Amino acid sequence: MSLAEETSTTAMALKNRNLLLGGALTAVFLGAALLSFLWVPYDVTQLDIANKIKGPSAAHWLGTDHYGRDILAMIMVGARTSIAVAVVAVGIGMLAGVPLGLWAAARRGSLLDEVIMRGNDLVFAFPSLVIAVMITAAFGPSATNAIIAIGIFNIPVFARITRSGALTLWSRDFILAARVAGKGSARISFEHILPNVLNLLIVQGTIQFSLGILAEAGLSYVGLGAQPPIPSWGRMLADSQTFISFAPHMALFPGLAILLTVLGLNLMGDGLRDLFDPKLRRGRT
Amino acid sequence: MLRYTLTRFLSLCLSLAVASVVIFFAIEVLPGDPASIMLGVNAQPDTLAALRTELGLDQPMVARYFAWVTGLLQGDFGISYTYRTPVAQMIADRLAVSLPLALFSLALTVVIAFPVGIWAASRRGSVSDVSIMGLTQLGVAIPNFWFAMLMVLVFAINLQWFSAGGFAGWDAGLLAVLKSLTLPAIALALPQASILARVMRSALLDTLSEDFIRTARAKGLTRRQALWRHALRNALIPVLTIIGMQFSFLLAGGIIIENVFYLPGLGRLIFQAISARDLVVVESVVMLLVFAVILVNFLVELAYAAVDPRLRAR
Amino acid sequence: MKAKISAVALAAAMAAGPVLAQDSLTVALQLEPPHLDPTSAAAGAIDQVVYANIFEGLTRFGPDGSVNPGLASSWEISEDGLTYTFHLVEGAKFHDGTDFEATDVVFSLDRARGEDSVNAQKTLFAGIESVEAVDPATVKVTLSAPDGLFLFKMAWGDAVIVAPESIDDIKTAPVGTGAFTFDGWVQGDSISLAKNPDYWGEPAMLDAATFKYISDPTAGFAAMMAGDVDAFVAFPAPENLPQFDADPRFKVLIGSTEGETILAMNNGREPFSNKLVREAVAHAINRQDIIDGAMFGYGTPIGTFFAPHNPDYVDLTGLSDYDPEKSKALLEEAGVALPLKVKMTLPPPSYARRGGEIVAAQLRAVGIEPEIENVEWAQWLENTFRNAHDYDLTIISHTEPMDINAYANPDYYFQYDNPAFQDVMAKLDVESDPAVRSELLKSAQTMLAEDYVSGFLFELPLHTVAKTGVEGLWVNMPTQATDLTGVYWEK
Amino acid sequence: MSLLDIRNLSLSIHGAPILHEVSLTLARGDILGVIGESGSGKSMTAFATMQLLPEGAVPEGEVLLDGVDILSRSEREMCQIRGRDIGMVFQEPMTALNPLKTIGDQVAETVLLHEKVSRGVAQERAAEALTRAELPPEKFPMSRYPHELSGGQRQRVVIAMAIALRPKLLIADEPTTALDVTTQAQILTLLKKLVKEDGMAMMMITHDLAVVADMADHIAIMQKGRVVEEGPTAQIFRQMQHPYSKALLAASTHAPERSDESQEDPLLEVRQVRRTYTLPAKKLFGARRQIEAVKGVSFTLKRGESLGLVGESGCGKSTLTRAILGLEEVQSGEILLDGEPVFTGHKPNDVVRRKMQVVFQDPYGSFNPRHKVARLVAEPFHLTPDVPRAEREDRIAEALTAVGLTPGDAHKYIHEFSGGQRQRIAIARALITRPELILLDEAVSALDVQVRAQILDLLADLSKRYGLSYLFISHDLSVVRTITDRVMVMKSGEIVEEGPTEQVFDTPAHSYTQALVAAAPRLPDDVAA
Repeated sequence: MSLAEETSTTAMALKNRNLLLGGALTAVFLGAALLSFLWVPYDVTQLDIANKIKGPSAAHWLGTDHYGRDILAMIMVGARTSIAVAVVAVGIGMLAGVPLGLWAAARRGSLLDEVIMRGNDLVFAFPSLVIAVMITAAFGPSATNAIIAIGIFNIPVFARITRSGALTLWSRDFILAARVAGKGSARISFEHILPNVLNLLIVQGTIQFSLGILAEAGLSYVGLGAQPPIPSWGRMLADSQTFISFAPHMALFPGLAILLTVLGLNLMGDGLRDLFDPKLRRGRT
Repeated sequence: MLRYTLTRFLSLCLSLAVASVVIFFAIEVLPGDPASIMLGVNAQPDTLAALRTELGLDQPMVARYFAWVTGLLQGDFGISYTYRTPVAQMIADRLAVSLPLALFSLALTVVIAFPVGIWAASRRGSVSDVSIMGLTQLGVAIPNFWFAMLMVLVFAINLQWFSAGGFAGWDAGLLAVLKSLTLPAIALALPQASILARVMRSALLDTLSEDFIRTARAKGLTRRQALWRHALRNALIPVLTIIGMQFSFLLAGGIIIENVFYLPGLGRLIFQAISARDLVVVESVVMLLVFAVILVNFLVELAYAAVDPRLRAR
Repeated sequence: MKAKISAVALAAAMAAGPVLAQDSLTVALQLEPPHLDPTSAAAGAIDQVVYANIFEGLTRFGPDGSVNPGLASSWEISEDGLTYTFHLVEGAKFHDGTDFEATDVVFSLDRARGEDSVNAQKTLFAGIESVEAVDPATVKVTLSAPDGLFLFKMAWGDAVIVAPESIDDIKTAPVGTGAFTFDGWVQGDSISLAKNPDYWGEPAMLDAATFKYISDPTAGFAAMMAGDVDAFVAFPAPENLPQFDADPRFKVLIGSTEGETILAMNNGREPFSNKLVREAVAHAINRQDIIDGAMFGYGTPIGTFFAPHNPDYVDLTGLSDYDPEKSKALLEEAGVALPLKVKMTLPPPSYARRGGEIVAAQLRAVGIEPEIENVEWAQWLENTFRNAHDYDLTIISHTEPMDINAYANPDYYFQYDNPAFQDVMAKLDVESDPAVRSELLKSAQTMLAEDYVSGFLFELPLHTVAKTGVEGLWVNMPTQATDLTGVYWEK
Repeated sequence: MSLLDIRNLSLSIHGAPILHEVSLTLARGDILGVIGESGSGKSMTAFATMQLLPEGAVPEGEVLLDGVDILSRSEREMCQIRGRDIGMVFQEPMTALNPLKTIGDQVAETVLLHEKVSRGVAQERAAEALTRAELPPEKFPMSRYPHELSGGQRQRVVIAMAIALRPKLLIADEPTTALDVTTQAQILTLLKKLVKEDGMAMMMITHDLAVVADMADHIAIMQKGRVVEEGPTAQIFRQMQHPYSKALLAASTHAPERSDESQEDPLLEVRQVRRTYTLPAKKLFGARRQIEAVKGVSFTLKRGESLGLVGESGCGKSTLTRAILGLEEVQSGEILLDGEPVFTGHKPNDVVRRKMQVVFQDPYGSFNPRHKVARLVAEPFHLTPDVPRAEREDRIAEALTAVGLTPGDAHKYIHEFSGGQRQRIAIARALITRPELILLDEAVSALDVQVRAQILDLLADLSKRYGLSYLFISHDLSVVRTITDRVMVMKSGEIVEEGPTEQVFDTPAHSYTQALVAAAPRLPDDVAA
């Protein structure tokens, strides 16, 4: 029975086109980022002004940019930046948001719950991009500040989803059983609630991850993200803007990199949701 | 209903009060002295001091907060440090661009998303459903400023159908306004429409799996009738929530798109104001945006009650 | 098919738009002014709109940088060089209809040098002892010491003549004596001017002019290409110039500015207080790569802080030729630990951002590792320029004319304190003999180059893109101005 | 000729077979009871008749309505048949109505769909249908929304919708399962009346033999997608043929062997317990409303006794249960276990609580799906931190063995077990701290009859072996009757009657108890089990 159930999960995962395609795209970019630590076609800190703005060729598969840097290498190293920013921003959101959500759910209906949720609403009410601009304007543009700005807006997202997931769990009998066993709400939250909202968090984490990549690209595009010489997809796009009419490859490839990565993550998120969704797995009843 | 409305309204006021404190003090800690930025490279210390007094920057922070809030309540947003004109007027001028743009793109969003979402939900699993959903995935993933760049290249520079940017002003006529707002509105609407279409579809599918749809079908309603008469309104609550969030996003989120199309909107105003440390403007615009979001949320919640009799009863 | 045709027709109709008469001009500029009073802020963006168009001074700059008569048609200088008697033009009126008289000059100059003046260039007026109206058409200015540059100073945008009647609203509704009147301001978008029918001099050839603000280079390119604007003064993206040049619809004017673009080094603190390190930096820099990479080939290399088009310019680029080996040797001689970590602060203009990236890469090749920090103007002014001087390296273009004397100020952000240089500058201040002045200027240039005070990169070019048929635009920018009084459409 | 004739109906969903050659007939004016445990295919048979099948379902065979094969009808034709010729009533009245439309509109929609009449006429017809469903518009305005009605009332709206056009066939899929006993009786009476009035045929689907015993003319018993036995009701009950039917009937009437082991000293004492909830005010600035869920309840449970607590939903029995378990503090009164209070100060007293465990209703929701059985069963050890680790293993094995599982099951996950096995694990979890009292909160209500019988046997056995006392909380009178020594009847937060089980059921004193007992469906006395 156990084996059967597991194979059916694997089988479902394999049948899930979203998950496969999304996972593959994500893997490509994760792979590119990892590979860039070991090998890149060209050093992205070395400028080669003589070879600037060259279209794709055998020497430079995706061409060169306005300083003669290799665009493939820039995209590979840029993937590192995007992924690092998104991962840490999602991490900040989870580390702060999940406990808040668990706490609010454990004290559901109380003043504390109300304060946490209203606080969430308030953060949501702030225009995130504007605040990100303000944070980076105040503390200087950098990848770190971009992370903080994006991370702050991830907190209420995770708090909210954790709370709503936890609330349905709190009405379940196994929570009652744990309470009968004398366990306190903190312990129940971590022992019973957290593992059961993990699916939700993974799915949401994937989505926020992709949003983080888009946000980083947007911030870098307006010059508030990672600073040179660290390559970043958004800044590559910003740099390429004035060249777009005669060297479209400079804008095309980083744009596609963002598009495909975000697409991959979103597809994967959808696929995971399908995989985890109890509605589709109600075989047992 | 009255109670529901009033409690919502009270929470709206409270949120605004908290937001005003957060905004004011957060912005006041921004490094950079507005006076020295205005006077530039060769300013003399005595000149600077004179200007600081003139701008009221020598007052203590708390006093300035209360002056600011009192002003806001009376509709007086203060005087811009850099432009030396009333902030309210500046915001009104910028809203004349940002609001139509937000509404235009929201309208586009809804006009695209509703039929697409309903179509996909009613043909769940079909080839058209799968391909439409694939397209919306692309729409969600595409960075809108990149899309805007490509559109400018094709439609403004190569085909010259639309303006590459700028805003001629309402005096120039509706055609001119449409010419300058169409591309930005499309760039803003595309990802939002994709998101909304997906929400619409999944909300509909959720509703379609509810028991009362089965009841309706047992009465003899066709699948289509059940969808239009019973599912759609029930699916509206999540959709309304998203529309509310999107409007707020569109109002503020044009910041990058306004830069691409050099539209003199709120987003660019705030960008300029932050660079120039024009704190009064930054505070007021952020406050306005937060107010808009909170107000829209309030209206959305009232709209829930209009849709759902269970909330009306409260 | 029918639907398709109508769609095309609609698009065509939208593209056509209103047909503009050829007597108005839309000029795009990058930076919008905060307000329109040139006498109370340093923003060059204000002068770009109002200088010569709305406001005029006693003297004015010509397109070549020469100082010409303005509202003063002629003047006499006393023997001792202390008294200037200006004879004002006749029949000049302010746009509000009030007459232009000597009292207006007195008001303007007294206001600019007064105790509570907020004039950004107060030093221009520091030498004035008194200003008096001899009669309605004559003004006498007395200086405390002879000043060879006084007429030059009076040509600045900060020294224009304003009227007491309209001073209160000057920031939003400027009233001057110029050939154009202020017509309206859509903040964030454009400022419009109209022809002044009652102008005292040669009237403007355009009926109306609009300054449109486009800060984003791409948007600027698109706007030009789409025909939304007629000209773009100081076009920010040199990489697009070949396209305009190749397009018969456009022409590209390449001129000079007073902008010496330098890699400023903080002489006041380690490691750049060490001349050897500064020299190493100078030799690590490949000017041609910077000009090619950041300016796409536009720009004249400079070896000191002086505009190459100035007759007194000395070419000292040989002192700091590109020689990375020598650079490494100098660093070794200086005894600094490599890699040498320093901070490079970059303000927003693309010459700085791009130039900075290239310079950083070049420095990295010899073992200096600059950490780039891109900042807004606000932070740059605050942290780098004004008080804190909290920087190691920065790239900036100094666009004021004849500003070599900045190096004489030990408190300036260069933190360069050389009494010999200060002495030269002091002599220059009181010297009015052209030959001696030239010698002094040349020796000052050499001192700066030999001290490697800054990395001298290039003279900022001025790129103006205009539709074919637009004539009379300034090619060079001797001061921050967009003088439209002589601009016309070629029929 | 019969009205409905199902011939050799087979059905598969995504290739998985669900029904195997099901054949059923139903004549006009007759009621056919279709009985089966979960997964027997009884509901699928009904949905196949309506042609409202889930995606991927492929039916084969024939479903003849008035001699015409429904399976060959197009979807468009089916839409005309549904609601007009066949009406259907569903199990879950709470979710069967569109929450955003008034009940009048929802009933009128049936009329508007099938007849070209004006809105006004349709509303009149709806009013008539609602009146027939005993929800007269004078008392229940048609402008009401579903959330303003109780479950029973909502079920009447669903019935009104189904019978508005006087269809030939009414299909009722477990129409009373979600309702209280008294409401169930009323709905069943209503359905019977409507069938008689209209000369309708009704297919009544249920898992409960007793429900159909005194209303169905014919009975069909289904098991695993097959009809195993079919015939007139009286005949079926008297001479069952198929072993499965026999087993089913036996389980329905099964009473575990047990004896009254109660001693005199009290184990659980509940004294004057009150519990009120504060609800937000209905009007702005109005007084906050107080709901008194438990109004001064007192009783004593003796050591070794099995005490029943019976009541319909909302009577306060859940609140009382939570108070006894120490999950919620009460406003006044005392709850003593073995002479010690469950609450000391404002904290639950763990030392006391370890003597008391609980088994819940839902075998699927009672366990954290991410933990293994060993960890699930060991959870109450939290109350007894002094039990050493080595001993815990043994105790887990012992508890699992005691409930009929093997110690090896400790290393499996909960999804690997069936509903009945899960309930055994729940009991094992309750046994682990060696408690003296186990609260059984609807512990067998969600189980199929045969499994229920086994669990009841197990409970009786454990009580004997470990000297356990039970507080058996249930809405199901027949179950309470078989397993308790003494029973209390609770209504509106008060205990209205208390006494030895036999006495209370045979000669109920309180009018409410009388109504309850009368409403409970009962198998015929002369069944040949």
